[in-house]
Amino acid sequence: MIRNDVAITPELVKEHGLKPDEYERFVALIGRTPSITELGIVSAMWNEHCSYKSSRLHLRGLPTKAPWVIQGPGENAGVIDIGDGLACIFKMESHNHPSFIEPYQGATTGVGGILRDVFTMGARPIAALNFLRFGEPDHPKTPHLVSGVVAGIGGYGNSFGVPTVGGSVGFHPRYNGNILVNAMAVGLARTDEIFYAAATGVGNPIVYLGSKTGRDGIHGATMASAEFDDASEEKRPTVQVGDPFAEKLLLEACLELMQSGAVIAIQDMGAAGLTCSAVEMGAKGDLGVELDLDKVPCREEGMSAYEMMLSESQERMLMVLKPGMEKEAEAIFVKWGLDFAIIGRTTDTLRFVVKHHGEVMADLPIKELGDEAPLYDRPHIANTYQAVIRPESVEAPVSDADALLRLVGSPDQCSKRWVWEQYDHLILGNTVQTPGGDAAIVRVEDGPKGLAMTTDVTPRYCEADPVEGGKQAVAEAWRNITAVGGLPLAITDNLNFGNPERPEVMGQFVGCLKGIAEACRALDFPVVSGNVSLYNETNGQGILPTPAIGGVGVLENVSVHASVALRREEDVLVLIGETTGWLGQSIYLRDVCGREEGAPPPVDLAAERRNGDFVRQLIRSGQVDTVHDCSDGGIALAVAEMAMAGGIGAMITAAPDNMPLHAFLFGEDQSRYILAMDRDQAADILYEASALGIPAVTLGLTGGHSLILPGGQAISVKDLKAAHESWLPDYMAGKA
Amino acid sequence: MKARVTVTLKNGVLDPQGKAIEGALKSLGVEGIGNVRQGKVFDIELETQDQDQAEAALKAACEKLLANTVIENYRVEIA
Amino acid sequence: MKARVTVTLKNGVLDPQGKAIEGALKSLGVEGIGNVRQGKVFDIELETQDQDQAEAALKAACEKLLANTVIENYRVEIA
Amino acid sequence: MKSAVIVFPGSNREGDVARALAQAGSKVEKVWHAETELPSGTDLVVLPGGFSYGDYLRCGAIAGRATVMDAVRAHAARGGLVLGICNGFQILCESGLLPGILMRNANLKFICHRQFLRVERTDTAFTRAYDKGQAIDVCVAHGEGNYTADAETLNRLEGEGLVAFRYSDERGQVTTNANRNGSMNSIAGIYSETLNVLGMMPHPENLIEDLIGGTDGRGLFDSLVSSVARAA
Ligand SMILES: Nc1ncnc2c1ncn2[C@@H]1O[C@H](COP(=O)(O)OP(=O)(O)O)[C@@H](O)[C@H]1O
Ligand SMILES: [Mg+2]
Repeated sequence: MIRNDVAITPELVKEHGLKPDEYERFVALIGRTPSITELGIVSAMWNEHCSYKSSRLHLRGLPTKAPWVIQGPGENAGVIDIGDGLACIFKMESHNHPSFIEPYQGATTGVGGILRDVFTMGARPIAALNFLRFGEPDHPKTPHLVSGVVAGIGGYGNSFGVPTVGGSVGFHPRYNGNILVNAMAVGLARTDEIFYAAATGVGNPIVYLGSKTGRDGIHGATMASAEFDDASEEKRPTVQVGDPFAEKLLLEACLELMQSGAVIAIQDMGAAGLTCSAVEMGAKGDLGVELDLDKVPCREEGMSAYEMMLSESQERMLMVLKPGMEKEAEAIFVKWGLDFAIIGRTTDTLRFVVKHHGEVMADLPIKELGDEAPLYDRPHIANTYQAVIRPESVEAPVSDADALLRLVGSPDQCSKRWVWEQYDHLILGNTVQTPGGDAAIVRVEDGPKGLAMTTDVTPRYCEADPVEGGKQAVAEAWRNITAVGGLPLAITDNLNFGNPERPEVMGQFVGCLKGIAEACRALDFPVVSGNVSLYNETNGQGILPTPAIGGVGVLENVSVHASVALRREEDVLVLIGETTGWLGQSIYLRDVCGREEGAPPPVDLAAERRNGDFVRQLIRSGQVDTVHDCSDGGIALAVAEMAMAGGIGAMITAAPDNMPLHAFLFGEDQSRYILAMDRDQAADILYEASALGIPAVTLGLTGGHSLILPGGQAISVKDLKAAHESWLPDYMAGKA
Repeated sequence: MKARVTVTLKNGVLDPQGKAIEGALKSLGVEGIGNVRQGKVFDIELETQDQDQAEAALKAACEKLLANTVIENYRVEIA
Repeated sequence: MKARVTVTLKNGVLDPQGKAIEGALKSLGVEGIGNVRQGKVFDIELETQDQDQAEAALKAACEKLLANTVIENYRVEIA
Repeated sequence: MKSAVIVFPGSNREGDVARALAQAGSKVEKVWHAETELPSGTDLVVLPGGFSYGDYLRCGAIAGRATVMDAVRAHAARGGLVLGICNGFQILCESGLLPGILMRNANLKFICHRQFLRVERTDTAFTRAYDKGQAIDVCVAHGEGNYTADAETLNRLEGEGLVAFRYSDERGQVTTNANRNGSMNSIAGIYSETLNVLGMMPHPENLIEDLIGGTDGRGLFDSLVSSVARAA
């Protein structure tokens, strides 16, 4: 039990993660020494995680508007109009630090938090995705972290009842001490039934809903913003435990209550629990908030005001109700077996007042807690750019076929089936494209519309050139949606970086954001929600800059789409987009030659858009049903993936005369797609492309049981598949 | 030699299972049940006859696998 | 009053989880571990002070819910 | 035909099965677990997939003792049709309507994948639209589907032909590889002695459309609708 009158010492201030000047700023703001509860509140509000103090300035540069954007960043999740009176609501969020400490619970509570963000706005979640990065496979902790995180994501989503339809998994030594666990949720609501966090009306009841409050994760939000050191394992008890069952009930109860018309405003209790949710509701609505903590349902005895205000117990919500509707609301929550308590009211004082046992434990100016939070323009230095590597200067493999076989079975490029088979990706009966394609496709209700979704970023590109890497991440998400026939509409981002107090890291952050913004503008692909995770750094070693992009697009008629699997023998393979044999920062250079070097492939955003629009049009008009974008591993890996998915071989016949063959096969030039279609179709399409000035060439033919490379080297599809499917299960079984 | 390892949740850690069971017992009309918390037991046969060796093996088993010491406590009894 | 209920699998019932744990311990290099079987414990707070009432309540809890008596045995200890 | 889909706290495939039933031509009513009676005129009771009560304690244990289960038992005793899918199968076992139990999958992991099943008999209300020995393509999504029973029960199930489906390959061959959760005798579903109660782990309700993976699941729902029509 922490008393409210403990003396505030500099040590205590430091333990709360506040810098001396930040504390001074707070004292000046309130004109007196704070109580411990007040110190706890401000430490939660002003830490990096809640206040975005290092990132806010730069986030302003992101484009957030488009005619179809209903709600951009700033609410629990972004909202876009997908037509027919329907809105798609989505967001991505990180749970990196907790997942490193306790992978199963860290991942579950990450999924729980993002689902709550989406259904808080009135949406029923229809899909989940995740973006994961682990340390190198040989690191002793990696298998344990992979197994715990994957089980945790599945454990929560499967029980909650949302299909987990896509994501990304990768390994790199730079994540050895800081793994990335980013979860994305996508929901659906009617455009006229969306709920927001801003409270309105003075004297309205503030209601606490969901599970009881315990001493979970106190300081959790602060932990998420603190760099790790070797002692951090001792911070363990701050880990929260997820209860997907309670969350499922909370979902049903909230949606039922929203239908009843009783809800004025709603906010989930995420990071910094009651503090953040209550302050945001009041501040956004220009109202004060008064809470009586005696009314808060507690799981443990003797909880102090400080603990209640900072607890991060999961599966809880805060609502402002229409006065007079309390009884009706309570009945719904009792039916679902959840706690319901009126714990406060809105006021016209613009103060955040917290009472406990009749005593005022905190009395703070509510708007200033948010608006006056520190804002830093941290020093940043631009990266030293790496030289462009000419294709001719990269050694050829002993055998192209062996190099390809090695790549399809490598940790980053192998099949992630072992992961997604632990996720229920079929529940709700609307999954048109399951994991394993370019973007997942989920039908909207009974159709005919569908949504395409994906998560992408290539961290090694971002490290080598943050601006190009930022552009590429957005472009790849846009391309993956396009490749299934979707019209890309908007993104959410999860900006994972190291310590922003280091100018190089801040330089990466600023650079990536610049690239992201540029690509979003050029592709009409605005940012509607997101999350920033900084201080992903252990003992001075930061992660690769990893701005994960979660993209969403729409298919007007979901039955007209494309997938990567070859469907027919004797189809012609057509390559759209320009090939220069760009091997800088390629997977080939890294995993075959052992060099992580060079400038990454640049993205020509105009070409990106032109090529993508062309491909999408071909899919939509029904001319093409087999498409794969070219990304890691270039043409060779893309064709191999198409062959493996369809169980049909292919022959690559195009051999360039202006670059080495391995550069042609493995180069990672951007904005490219491979299409399979019948002969007659191909002639028309090549003609159409050339008329539009879009680079398009015949790449080869489908058929047989092998993938045949120019020059005649062949690998059977069976061998490709064996290599592709075996690495991850073998590794997890301790055999790789 | 035989041993029993009991793994229980640390105080204050949420126990969704215990909570659900508590509710179910109430609705089944079992009277007088208060708080319920669920844990695990492992009945283990040991291949050694040496008490010290056995204790060391069990401790290693608990720390490495049986208990998630972030949120759980464990107790070892050798029969 | 407090009680602990221990639920274990009957002899002869296959325990995939116990088997897997056994295997995992071996591959983690924990030596000397033979057969492992996993069960459950429930730590229960009782609202009565009467021993007989408590026993009756716990028996009811086990029979009605806590144990699946087709495959599981249970044991009740009142602290 | 009228179907009652029972909804427990934590059920999550009730909508999926309702859609499949409606597509086959059944009226569907959702029934809350706290009800004491089934809607009048109920032909079929469905216990849907999900994680009733979070699957805490044992899968299906708490739901198996819910109030509404007395009504379900009475319905079954009258010869009424009962279908339990996935969590519903677990609930049927826990409530004593079917023998045996579903233990954790052999690899201790939740698994979601497409799976072939061999249809063991086609003279029941659930399978008349299939061919005997046909391999149907459905999906599984469970962490505890490892069917286990004592030798006596197993002998009885086999002897009386009460095994409804077995995990198989695409040609209907029952192989070890096809039995990923480790079920005894590759059992994926069983009938009650009177053949009016079926419990199965796989989800036929998720394979009812060409667009979403195929239509092999439809046969089960079509069978039910035509059986009820015939009996009327
Ligand atoms: N963690 C995961 N969860 C679900 N699906 C995943 C996960 N990781 C990878 N996948 C799926 O595997 C496929 C290949 O992933 P990736 O190589 O990242 O695709 P791309 O290069 O097209 O972005 C995608 O369909 C993706 O959704
Ligand atoms: Mg792709």
